[in-house]
This record gives sequence, C-alpha cells and structure tokens, in this order.
Amino acid sequence: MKKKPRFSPERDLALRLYRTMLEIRLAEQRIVTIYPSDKIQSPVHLSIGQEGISAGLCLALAPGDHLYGTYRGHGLYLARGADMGEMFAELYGKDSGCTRGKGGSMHLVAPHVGLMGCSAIVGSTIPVATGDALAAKTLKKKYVTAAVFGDGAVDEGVFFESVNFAVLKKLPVIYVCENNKYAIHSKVSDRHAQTVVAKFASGLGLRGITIDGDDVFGVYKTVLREAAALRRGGAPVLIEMTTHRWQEHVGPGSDIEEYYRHKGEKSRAQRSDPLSRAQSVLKKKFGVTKDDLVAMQAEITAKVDGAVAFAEAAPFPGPQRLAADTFASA
Amino acid sequence: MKKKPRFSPERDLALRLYRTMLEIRLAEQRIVTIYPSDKIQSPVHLSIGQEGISAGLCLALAPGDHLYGTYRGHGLYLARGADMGEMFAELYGKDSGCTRGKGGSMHLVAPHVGLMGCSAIVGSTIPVATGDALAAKTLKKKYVTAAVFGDGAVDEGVFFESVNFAVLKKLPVIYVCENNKYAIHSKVSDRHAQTVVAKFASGLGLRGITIDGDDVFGVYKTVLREAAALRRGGAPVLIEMTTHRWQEHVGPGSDIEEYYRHKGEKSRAQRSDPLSRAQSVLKKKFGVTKDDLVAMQAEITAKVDGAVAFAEAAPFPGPQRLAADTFASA
Amino acid sequence: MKTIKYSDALREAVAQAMDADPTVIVMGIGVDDHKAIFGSTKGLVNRFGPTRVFDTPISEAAMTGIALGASLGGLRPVHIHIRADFLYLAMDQIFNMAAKWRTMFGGKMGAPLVIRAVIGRSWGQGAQHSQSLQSFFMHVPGIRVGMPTTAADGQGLLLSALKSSDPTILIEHRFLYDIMGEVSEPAVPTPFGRAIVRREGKDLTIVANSYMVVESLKAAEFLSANGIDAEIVDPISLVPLDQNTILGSVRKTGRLLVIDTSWVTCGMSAEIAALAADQAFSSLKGPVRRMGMAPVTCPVSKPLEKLFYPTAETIAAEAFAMLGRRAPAGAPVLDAKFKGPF
Amino acid sequence: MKTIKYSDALREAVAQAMDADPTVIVMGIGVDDHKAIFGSTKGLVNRFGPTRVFDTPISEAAMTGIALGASLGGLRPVHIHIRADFLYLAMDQIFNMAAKWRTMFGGKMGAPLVIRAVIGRSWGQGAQHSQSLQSFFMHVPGIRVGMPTTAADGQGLLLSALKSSDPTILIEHRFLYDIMGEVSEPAVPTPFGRAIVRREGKDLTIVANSYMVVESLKAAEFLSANGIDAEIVDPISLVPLDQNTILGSVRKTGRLLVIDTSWVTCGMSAEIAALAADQAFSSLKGPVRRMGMAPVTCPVSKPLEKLFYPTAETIAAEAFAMLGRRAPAGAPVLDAKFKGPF
Ligand SMILES: Cc1ncc(C[n+]2csc(CCOP(=O)(O)OP(=O)(O)O)c2C)c(N)n1
Ligand SMILES: Cc1ncc(C[n+]2csc(CCOP(=O)(O)OP(=O)(O)O)c2C)c(N)n1
Ligand SMILES: [Mg+2]
Ligand SMILES: [Mg+2]
Repeated sequence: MKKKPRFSPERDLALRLYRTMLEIRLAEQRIVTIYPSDKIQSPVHLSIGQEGISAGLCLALAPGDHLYGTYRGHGLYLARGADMGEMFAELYGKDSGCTRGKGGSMHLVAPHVGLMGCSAIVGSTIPVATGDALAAKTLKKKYVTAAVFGDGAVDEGVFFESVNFAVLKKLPVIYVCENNKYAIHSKVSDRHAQTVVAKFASGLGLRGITIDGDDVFGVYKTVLREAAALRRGGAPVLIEMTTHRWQEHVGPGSDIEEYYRHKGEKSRAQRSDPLSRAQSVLKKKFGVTKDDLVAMQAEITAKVDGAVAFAEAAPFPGPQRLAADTFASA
Repeated sequence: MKKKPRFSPERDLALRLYRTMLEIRLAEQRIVTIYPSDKIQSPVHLSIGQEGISAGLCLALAPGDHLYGTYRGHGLYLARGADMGEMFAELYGKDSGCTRGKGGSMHLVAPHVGLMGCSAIVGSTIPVATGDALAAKTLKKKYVTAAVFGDGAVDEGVFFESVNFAVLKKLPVIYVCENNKYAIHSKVSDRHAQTVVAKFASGLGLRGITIDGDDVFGVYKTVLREAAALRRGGAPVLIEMTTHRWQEHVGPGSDIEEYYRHKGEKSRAQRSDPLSRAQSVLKKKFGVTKDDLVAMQAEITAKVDGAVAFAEAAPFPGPQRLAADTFASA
Repeated sequence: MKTIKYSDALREAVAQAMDADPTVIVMGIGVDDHKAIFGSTKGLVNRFGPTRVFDTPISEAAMTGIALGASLGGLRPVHIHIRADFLYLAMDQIFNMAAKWRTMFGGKMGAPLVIRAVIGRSWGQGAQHSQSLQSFFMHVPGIRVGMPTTAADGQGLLLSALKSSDPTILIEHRFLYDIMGEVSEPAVPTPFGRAIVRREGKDLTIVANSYMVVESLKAAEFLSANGIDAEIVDPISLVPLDQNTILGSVRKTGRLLVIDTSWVTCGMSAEIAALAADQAFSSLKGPVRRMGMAPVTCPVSKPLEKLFYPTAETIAAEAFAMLGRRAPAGAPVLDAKFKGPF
Repeated sequence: MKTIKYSDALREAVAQAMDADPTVIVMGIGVDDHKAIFGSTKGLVNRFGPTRVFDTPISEAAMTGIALGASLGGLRPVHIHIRADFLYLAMDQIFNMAAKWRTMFGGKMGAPLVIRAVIGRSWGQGAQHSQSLQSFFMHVPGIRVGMPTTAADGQGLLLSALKSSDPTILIEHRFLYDIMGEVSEPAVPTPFGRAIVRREGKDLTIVANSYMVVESLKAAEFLSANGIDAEIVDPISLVPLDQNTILGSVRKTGRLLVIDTSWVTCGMSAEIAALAADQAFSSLKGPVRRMGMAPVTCPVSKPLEKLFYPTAETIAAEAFAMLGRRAPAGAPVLDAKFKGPF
C-alpha cells in the first residue's frame, strides 16, 4: 500500500474520524468505570462497538446540518463536537449539563452543532427529523437533516408514515438505521419475516442501501455522497448501517455472550471493531505510528479526565429549576 | 358464446353475485331518496359503484369467516346476508337496529354472519382483523379473516405494523384494499409518490396483487383462491381492488364531476359499473333474460320496501338504553 | 369591529398571520379542498400556495411529529384535524415529544406548533367522532390549551398561539362554526390565561366551556326570568387556567356548577370543582356540581343523544336544585339546527 | 397464605390463569426474555410455549389492535408494556376501539383484553419513562382500570381481569415490584370496584394510589406519633371507583387529602376531590387538598426529582397543615433504594 504524505487532507480526515471514535470509546469506557459509584443515576445505552456510525456520519455532514438521535446518543453528541464536560455533567444530573439535568443520558442535545434532540421513545424522532427537513425545503435553507435510529425503530408505524411523506415531498432527509441486530434482546428476525431493513419501505418508493457501519471510512463516504445528492435536490434515502452492540442494551455491562445473542457474535464483533479496523488503515495507508496513537489516546484520556472533573465539580440545579422551562415566558 | 343450462351452479352463483350487488345498489339508492326527509340523521358513506367488491368478497368467503369494515360498510353488511331491516332501523337510530341505535351507519355489525365490526377511524380495523386471525391460528380454527379498508387506510402506520406482524406469524388474513382512488377528495397520488397500493408493504414481505374490483366474478374467484391458500397455511396477502366511487365521500349526493376528480372519470366509472358488466355476462353467458332481471329488481325493491317499513315502525331506544352495554355486567 | 362567523374568524386570523409571517403554514387532511374544514381554511391555498397550505396523508402520528420538527426548523405550522377523536393517533408525538421538548432539553428550544381540532356532535357522529379531549391536554404539562367559544376568541387565541414559542392546541366545536360574533379589525391576539365572564350574576357561578357556554347562557335567561342570577365564566384558556377569575366568582356567589363538553370523570369539570373545593372552600354554600357527557360511549340515536349532553334545560334544572328550588316548566330548548351529512 | 414479591404475584396469577384457561396468552416487548418484565413473566414461555407467550415487534398501536382482535376471536391476551409512557402510541386502539367495542356495537360483543403497564420512576427515567396515565383511562368510559398496590392486589385484580368480558388496564409501579406481600393460595380474584382501607383513622382521610400508598402509610406513622390519626383509603380499582368507601371515610373524618402518582390537574386526585366536594360537602371541615407530581415535565436530576414527587415527609406536612398544625421535625424519609440501570 502506497504511503500518503504526513499532512494530506485524507490523512487528516482519517485521523479525525479515528479520533472521534476513540473519544466516544474512551468516554463510554469511563462511564462503565464510574457507574458502580452510583454517581450516574441514569439508564446508559452505550455505543461501544458502534462508534463508526456516529463518527462517519457526524463528520460527513456539514456544520449546519441537523441530526436527531435516540437514548443511545453519546456517540452522536460527541462526534458532532459538543462539549464532553456538559455531557458528563448531564449524566451526573448537574446544572451544567447540556439539558441542565432535565433530560439525562437519554436526551442529549446540542443545537449549536446541529444535534437537535434525542428521544427515549423508539422511532419518535423519525417524523420530527422529517419535519425539520420540510422546514429546510420550505424556507429554502441548505441544510440536510439526519434521523438516526435503531433496527427496532423500523417496527413503528411512524417510520413508514414519515418516509412516505418525505418521499412524496422529496425532503432533504437521510434516514440512518444503526442496525446492531437487536432491539433490546430481540433479533430483527424475531420481529420481521423480511430482514433487510434497507428494503422495508421500498414499496413506498424509498431508496435504501445497506453498508458496513463498522467501516468508518465507508460510512463517511456514503453519507458525504448522499448528503450532497440531497443538497442538489435529490430524493430521501435510507442508509442501513450494520454494526455490533458490545454491551448490554442498557447499563454498563457486556452481555455479548448471553443466550439470546447470535452464535459466534463476540468474535465477529471483535473482528469488526471499527477502531481496530480504522487503526490498520491509519497505520498501513497513512503511516500513523504506534506512538502517534498512544499520544492521541493520552490526549483524549486527559480530555475525559477533564470532562469528568468538570461534572464532579459542577453544582446540582437549585430548587427554582424545577418549574423552569415549561413555557418560554413562564 | 355457449349458453349454459338454466340451473348450473355457475349460473346460480353468477345470479347470486348479481343479486347481492343489486341489493346493495337498491338499498343505497333508497337511502338517497329518504335522506332529504332527515329521518336518517347519520353520515352515510355510500358504496354505489363499488358493489362488486362487497359482493365478490362476501360470497367467496366461507360462512364462518370473519370480516372487518369501515364507515363505508352497507355493502359488506348486506352482502354477508345480514338483515336489511336492521340496517335501515340502525340508520334511523331505532332500537331494532343492528347496534340498537348506538353505532349508526358507520358501525354496522353482524357477528352471526361474520361481520365483526365496522369503524369510523381510518385504518383502525386493520390490526383488529389481524388479531382475530392470530386467534384463529392460535386456537387452530379454520376461519379466515378479511380486513376491508380504503386506499386512505394504507397511509396509516398501523397498516404497516399490522401486515408486518401478519407476515411474521403467517396469519390467515386477507387485506382487501378498496381503491376507489380517493380518500375524501385526496387522490392516491396526492398522498404517495409510489401509487400502486399492492406494493406498499412489499418491503415487509407482504404479497400484493391488484385486480379489477368492478368485475365481481374476478373478485369472487381471486378471493376464493386466496382464502383457500390461507386455509392451507399460506401467507397473508393484500388484494388491491380498483373501483369507482360514484357519490360524494359522505352524504347522498354525487360529485363525480367536481373539480377534484380525475378527468373523464364519470364515463370511465359508468363503463366500469359492476352491475352493468355483470348483467352482460348474465345475459350472454347464462341466458338470463330481461324479464328475469325485472323480476329480480321487483323482488329486491319489495325487500327494501319491507326493510324501510320495518325501520319506520320500529321504536326508538328508551332512556334506559343510554347506560346499557358499557360493561358486560353493568 | 365587524360581525362574522366563527369559521370566518379562524380563517381571517390565520390569513392575517400568514401575511405577516412567512413561516406560518397550514397543514392537515382536507385543508385545501372545497369543504375547507367547514370553511375555516377557505381560499388559503389559492392565496398562499400549496407549499404553505397542504393536504397530508392520513398519518396523524407522523404528521404531528412532522409539524413538531417543522417548528424546530423555523416554521409555524397550524395542523388541523376535522375531528378531535383523531388526536388519539398523535398522542405520542403530542405528549412524549412536543409537550416535553422545551423542558427535557433544558430550555434550549421551543416548539411553536399549533394544533386545531374540531369536536363533532350529532347527526350520527357517535362513538368515534364526538370526543373532546381537553382534559388530557390539561393533565400533561407543556401545551397551551384553548377552547375558543366566540369568533373573537377563535381569532384572538389563534393569533396568540401563532406568536407563542411553545405548542398550543385549540379545541373548537362544530356547533360554533356558524355562529356570528364581533371581532376587531385587524384581529388582535387574545392572551392565554384570561377567563371571560360571559354574564355577571350573584346567585351561582357556572363555569362552562365552548358550546356549553351557549347552552348555559340560554339556561341563565330562564333562570333570570325565574329570579336566579347566574354568573357565567368561560375559561377559554384551559392551560394556563385563570384560577383567579374563577375563584373570584365562586367566592362571590358561593355556589359552583361546572359544565364541560366532555365526560365528567377526571375532566375539566373535575379540575375546576377540585380547585374550588380547595381554594374557595370557605365561601362555598353548597355542594359543587358538575355536568358533562353521560359516562358512556356516545350513542347515535337521537333520543339517546339528547340524554347524553347537558342542555339549557338540564343546566337550569341543576341550578334550581342547587338553590333548593324546583325547576319550573317552560325551560328553553336550544335547537342547534345542525344538519349533516357530516 | 404465603408471602411473595409483587412481581412474583403477578407471574403466579397469570400462570394460574393460563393453566386454567388455554385461551389466555401473554404478549409484549420482552415478555419472553431473561429480564421478563422485572420477573413478572419469568418462566412463562418455557412453561406455556412461544405460541402463548411471545415477544412483539415495537408496534404498540397495531399490537394493541391485534390484542383487541385476538380477544374478539376468542383469546384472552395480556398485553404488557414495560413503561406506561408507551401507551400514548396505542391510544387510538384503546380509546376509539377497545373501550367502545361493546357499546358501539350495541352489546353484541365484549373485548376481554388485559393491558398491564408499568410506571417508571427515578434513576434517570425522566421525561418519557415516568408517566402514569390513569386519569386518561378514567376519563373515557369503557375500560376497567386497576392500580394494584400489594402483591395480593396484583394477583387478585389480574385474575379478575382475566375473567372479565371487557377490557381492563392494570397500571403497576416499578417501585412496588420487589415489595413482599401476603397472597392466598391458590390466588383468588379481587373484584373491581372495592377500595381498601389500608389504615383506619379519624382525623383525616388520605386517598392514595399505588406507590403513594406506601409513602402515605409511612407518613401516617409519623402523624400518629404526633397525635394525628389518618385513615388511608386505597381505591385499587379506579374504574369502577368505590365511591361509597371513599365518601364514607370523608364523612367520618371531615378532611380529605388525595395523592396520586400522576399530575394533579384533571388527575385522579381532581376526580376524588370533586366527588367529595359534591357528595360529602356537608361533612367537610376544611379545604380538600391534592398532591401529585409537580406540574412540570419529570426531571432527571436527583435533587429536582425529589421535589417532583410527593413523599412521606411532604404528605405529613400537608396533613399537619390541614389540621392547622405546624409539621414537627423528624419526618420519615422512605428510601426506595431503587437502582438502575433501568
Ligand atoms: C415506543 C417504545 N416502545 C418500547 C420501548 C422500550 N425500548 C427501549 S429501547 C428498545 C429497543 C430499540 O431497539 P433499536 O431501535 O434497535 O435501538 P438500539 O437500542 O439497538 O440502539 C425498546 C423496545 C421504547 N423506549 N419506546
Ligand atoms: C384516523 C382518521 N383520520 C381521518 C379521518 C377522516 N376521514 C374519514 S374517511 C377518510 C378517507 C378515507 O379514505 P379511504 O380509506 O380511501 O376510504 P373511502 O372513504 O374511499 O372508502 C378520512 C380521511 C378518519 N375518519 N380517521
Ligand atoms: Mg438495535
Ligand atoms: Mg378511497
């Protein structure tokens, strides 16, 4: 493999993608470490193993683009570059959290970087993202909106209702299905006879493609291409991104060897680890050294340390915050 | 065309199909006549022009089969052979009506002939029919359930959720979409980019076929075949039946020349009239004479007269009926 | 000032808002057809074009989420339902999402969508076309709730909603659509949270909403002719609720009858009765009474439907009973003259 | 008699019903997994097989309609939701369909489906995993509504629902699942419509439901130690509601405090307060008071969440205030010891 020069844009991008994944990984691993202390009194839905999707997607989208996510939202939040300290503060229920302790882990938000909201009701942000895309089109704004959801969300009727409307109105929306093969403990095949998610709404005219979500470069390239097509007035698209959930559905533990898992999943998941795979590319294609990686890891670890310290030091919301933010003027 | 003997089973069936359609037509034309008197204080959704579907479907299904319909339910009710007097009494709000004046025109019911219920919420009986099919399969009963709904009902998320479950569990359910080209005043193409209803749920693995719903014989044959397949353990199916709504969406008038209609619809609808088409077949293929048809018309007119007379004479429900039938034991 | 129909007032208000604010859009099943939601959206599509006024698929759940998302993206959607019963399909998006958007994201965003929904009644509307769900919207915090009774309320509350930064639902009544009322020119916003005293009186307070105000006013005439002076308070805004005006009236009269277009149990009438039993307890001279739809599924048959709803006659009878009097003969019957087919 | 956990009581009841009646089935997201709805469906799939105990797609709306249809076809489905918040998705099928099926078809059919839904609380459940919607189910006629507080209630009401010919919803509370309680062997049905007096007293009546009963009992101990004798009435059945027992208690004590797991406005507490203000008016010695969730979206942060719910301490304080007394120090704090991750 031909070595690229040390400061090429490709190399820079590859490093940024990798760094983004590593940030998510290390931040979530820190959540696992902290969890037994009961300082994080929040159901945490970790994205360990799924970082390729958040990183590839969030970096491929333009700064002004909009995203909507789920309770499994740490990855999107960090990959969009929102403040890590405010995320940990949110997990701690602190007033400095990104929702000032109102929403917790399941409702991360950072509108200044386009993360418009995360919801804990399966499928519920799909129409909301679609509506945001309607606003963009109506107001002739150039942003694209991504609805990010799991393979369970396509069970919900609003998925079909939403994509039907998006196709009808040709809205600038990308539907990103993170197919980690499970909705809690239920396989796609437990819930559907036809198991290719990308095809589910084909009868409504929705274009669907399936890609390897653990290949961060592939995710990036695909989203870049599709977003550009949408900006040129193209039709909405569903991108199914296959991935692996290493941890239990909710909580800090791993259950990848539980009875309900697919056979041989652990080793497949390990082989598919988006970080390891990206590492090889970095090394082989871009001449990134082990030292570079160690330095990066140290840097991010320090960032996580700082974020946690910020959260620890942050104040809890005062009692006057209970009634705040119900209505704008109240 | 070869003449069939006067008493062949085919001829008999053809006559029964025609007679069923004529019953619906004459009963609904009578509703149109009565309506200005304000004796029918109920929104009426007429099936004039769509009788081929009700007749073909209801006669093809076995006596023990179940059906669920919509507010546009007179056709199903009559085609299943439920009492016409009780239907008119229901439209009059009388205690002798099929729901004793509780439901009105939009909620006809006749469980003894398999019509399990009609609902005025678009799409709402689709899951209910699916659940009834689940019961049949679970309890190893032989009946098939038909969900009958319009081309508007496929806009609703429950349609997709329901068919997904039916396909997953291989339930003995037939989805019958009466595609009369409009949901109130809205064309299928106003609500969908892809306009072949039969394909809408193909991505979920639902088999779909489109047939001419104004050809009562074709409807009959198709349903017979599909129901038999289901009884042998086959997979669920969606049959889109194209047809024409002659009247306004709700009410006694015709609006087939209103601005919102497809161009040339009136003449197409007239050419497609399921009764005229069946008449030609009866005459040409089965040697049915004009006199035979006149006699049949007279017979049915007398039946309608009787039904209306029954309704007129029937008592209104007494005040004690207000609280009745909320709970079984109350 | 001019006198126009309720339906025209709604239409003029939204047209005025659309003229002033290019982000206002109107969406919903049938908003652009010739029936135009009983005239309340008539002509809008011609005037503002199909991008701003459009029919939707019959997908209430998603369309509500789409309205919410559109509001986050900078539009001000007015999403219309010809029957409030269809809102059951949209509850997840309304309650789990729109109502919570501002709070659960720590005040970072508001979701200024407006929902209009019409209560159906009579002419066979029956079980599924007759419900009025205001108590649901009152129960769960996060949505402004209005029940405009007059043309002026309709115009004012709708304009107010279209200037708000938060979700609003307006629940209208089919029987009000053709009633004429005075409105100001141009229309001006009516603030939420201010009840209207429709009639002053000293003997008892009737709190009624929407079409029940019409019935109550009729009842009050009869009561008045028989020496009973009823005060009628119309909240028009259920969230926020003008507790002061209601309590002030109850403290003055000492008697409270609450009448709602919906069922009694856990309804608006329960809330206002409970409010009085707490905050105006010492002024109460007798039991607080409530009226609403009979506690059953709405029947179609006319004689049953007559028993199902409170009427001027039964309201008057209740008022007489509360004052320890027998209802005299001659109670008025309001003939709504409502005819179908829908 | 034996003493078992609430979750086990639910499980044993349904197993007993399934043994006796082959038409009973259990369905819902996760009913057949190793978490088994906090143990309440544990082992059922092994014992009764996947035809009678099955996971469903995440399609609450259709699955509710499917449960309804299954009940019309001769099954008795128990449809379980691990959070009551998800019921917003199923409201159309619940209210427009199941609740109306018997009435709108003139009594021709009943729809004996059973819905179980769990109220979440704490550990970051927040905005969308903490709601309890009993007032909705009380408002619209046609569904039996139970809120079992103890293991015995859970077992009894579930069995009763499984013998009913009409739809029933049981709303359970996550905090009750591990509480031990006495149950009879074999389980026997508890009739709907009978409230339980959890504690007799003469100074005031506290009507509380579900987990609020636990908090109220704790408050009552403290009140008792300070010379106030509270009577605690637990409706357990909200539809039909045992008005007699509630009113009897209020007539005896003259004071009423109503405490609900949900919001106050148009909630169960509004209904019971309004009931007392009407039917027990002459016995009331002071304002009827209500407590419930604060009128905001549920926050996640612990200090805010503590202010969000009524507690033994705030309940006791309210009772002291109602009796014109200052709350002494030393109020008990119930430590629910609830830990996540869910
Ligand atoms: C409407 C609704 N139903 C059920 C749940 C419970 N629930 C939480 S996460 C989840 C599984 C979702 O799976 P998927 O969409 O694949 O996302 P993943 O968790 O795998 O990222 C379920 C059923 C919910 N939150 N919302
Ligand atoms: C959930 C819901 N939304 C809207 C309506 C209002 N509505 C009544 S009939 C109808 C059109 C349905 O069209 P279609 O399914 O094609 O049936 P058709 O009337 O043509 O037989 C609509 C939108 C309704 N009844 N229910
Ligand atoms: Mg998944
Ligand atoms: Mg149609």
